[in-house]
Amino acid sequence: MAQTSDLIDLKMPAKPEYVGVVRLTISGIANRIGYSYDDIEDIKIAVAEACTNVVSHAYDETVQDPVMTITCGVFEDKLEITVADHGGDIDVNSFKKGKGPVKMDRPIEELKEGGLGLFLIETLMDKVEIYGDSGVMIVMTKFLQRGEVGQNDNGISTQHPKQ
Amino acid sequence: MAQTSDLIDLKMPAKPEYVGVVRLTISGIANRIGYSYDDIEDIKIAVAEACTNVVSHAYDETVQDPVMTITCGVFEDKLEITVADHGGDIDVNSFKKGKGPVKMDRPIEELKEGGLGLFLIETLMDKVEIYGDSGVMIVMTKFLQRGEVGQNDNGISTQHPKQ
Amino acid sequence: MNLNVNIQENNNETVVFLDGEVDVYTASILKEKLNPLAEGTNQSIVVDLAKVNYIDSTGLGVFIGVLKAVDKKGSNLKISGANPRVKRLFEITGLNEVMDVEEDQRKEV
Amino acid sequence: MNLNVNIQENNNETVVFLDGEVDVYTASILKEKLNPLAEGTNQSIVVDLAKVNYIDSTGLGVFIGVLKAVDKKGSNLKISGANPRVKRLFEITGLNEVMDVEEDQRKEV
Ligand SMILES: Nc1ncnc2c1ncn2[C@@H]1O[C@H](COP(=O)(O)OP(=O)(O)O)[C@@H](O)[C@H]1O
Ligand SMILES: Nc1ncnc2c1ncn2[C@@H]1O[C@H](COP(=O)(O)OP(=O)(O)O)[C@@H](O)[C@H]1O
Repeated sequence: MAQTSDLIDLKMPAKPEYVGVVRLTISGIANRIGYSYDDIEDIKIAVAEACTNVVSHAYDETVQDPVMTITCGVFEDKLEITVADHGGDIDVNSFKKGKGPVKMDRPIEELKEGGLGLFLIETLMDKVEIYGDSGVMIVMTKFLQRGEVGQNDNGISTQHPKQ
Repeated sequence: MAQTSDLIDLKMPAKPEYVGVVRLTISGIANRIGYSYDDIEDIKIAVAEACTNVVSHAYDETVQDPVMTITCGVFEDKLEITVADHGGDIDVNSFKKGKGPVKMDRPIEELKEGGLGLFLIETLMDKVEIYGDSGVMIVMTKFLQRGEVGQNDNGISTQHPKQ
Repeated sequence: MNLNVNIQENNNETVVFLDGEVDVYTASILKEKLNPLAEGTNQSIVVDLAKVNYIDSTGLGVFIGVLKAVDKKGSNLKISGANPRVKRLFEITGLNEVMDVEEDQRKEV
Repeated sequence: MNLNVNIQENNNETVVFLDGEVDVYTASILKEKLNPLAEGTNQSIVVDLAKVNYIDSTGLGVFIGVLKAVDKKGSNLKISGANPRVKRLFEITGLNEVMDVEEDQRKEV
């Protein structure tokens, strides 16, 4: 694919049963662009985490038709995926509290069952920005390494040759 | 899924490489709703045919960012999928000429390589409407038979138990 | 969502193994590979669809094009190994009436 | 995109075989099936992930919940058979430090 920038727009009900549909769409796009199997899996998880947050946190029960929008910018060297909701004004700085891996120095009874979503997104993607205005908007970027090694500074993505 | 009507909206560049992405999304949705394997395949082909027509016929080369939109209405008893383009005013009645299966009473050299797309759409879906205005809009419906037999009068869809 | 094309030439039979999906994206790849084969005279071309899980009218159109080309050259085209879903498309469109589509060994599920 | 849960009880070990994807949609199914198991005392619960090809934080959260519940009852939770991708998520999140995640026999690809 030679074009510099294609745009794909997806709008869905913010319901648990559609998060898997988003994963399928995203994996199709990433496959087309030529990401490795491992990168595709990383992107799928990150996008699913963002959608899961919309489904779980963005709307209160009174909202009639809760919606999530997924926008996918396809560039020469990267995929830029935005997940957004219209859950209303929100302070995204508060999200950062308690984000991180499980703390093993605590007793088991104090483990939290949540709080891993944003941590995974930031770990699996190369660049992540979060905005809050009329809802949360999270912009996630994964760079495409065409047969190259490196560029990935989080030390997690394995470097496989791209198909 | 208990809701009566969910709406999914997909907007993509009208390029060959994205038709497979649409197929993935649609098969994900149909799978969620509980269509049989055969019905999912029918729906995938019909939607791909409609998208292929947008890619192949809707826009002339001068159009900068050719777009196809796929809208998917999820109802209790059916899936209603609309594929639309903005290729401009068009007479959809002309599409109907020559539509149909291959005519075997003709010599091979007279066979046409095209013209099977709309025929397949009408054969594989339960209800098809085509509109032309600022482009072509094709509305395709597939009914969901929850464990029932019948309802399908084209005699083609096999009747498998729904998973 | 991709298509691999693998060509094996025996004496006077060429077998083309397809693996993947034949749609508007991959059809051009397929055409490029099949066209040179259709140039020869008195050839026997077999297209093996055993690993094709998706085909639509664009793919069928490619085969019609090849059929017309080989027909002119006195060559022969045969479609083999299609799964029931794929075969059904040849039937619905009437293509199995003008093209040699091999009976499948596998049972309809 | 679905999840099948199959529970096999031996003497004092219960093995839960999962097949499919564990996400925000299927996690509730999983919770429903696991919660009753976590009620017993001095049990040994093994969750087999050999056929799980996708899991995310919602799924991991379910296991944290179960771990907390069984810990209270003096029971034991073990995760087995996870493929390298799935196992990697337990590692990234540090869950493998608090939970018994079995070493995998299969080689990293
Ligand atoms: N789209 C969103 N709308 C509202 N709040 C959100 C959204 N996304 C994340 N949050 C907030 O950020 C917190 C951390 O999210 P996350 O790390 O994914 O963990 P979890 O979802 O398990 O709580 C959530 O608990 C929630 O309060
Ligand atoms: N979206 C569209 N925009 C413009 N013309 C269209 C569109 N869809 C179909 N057509 C017209 O209808 C004809 C028949 O379409 P179809 O049965 O799919 O066969 P084919 O695409 O192989 O020609 C096309 O050749 C084209 O002229």
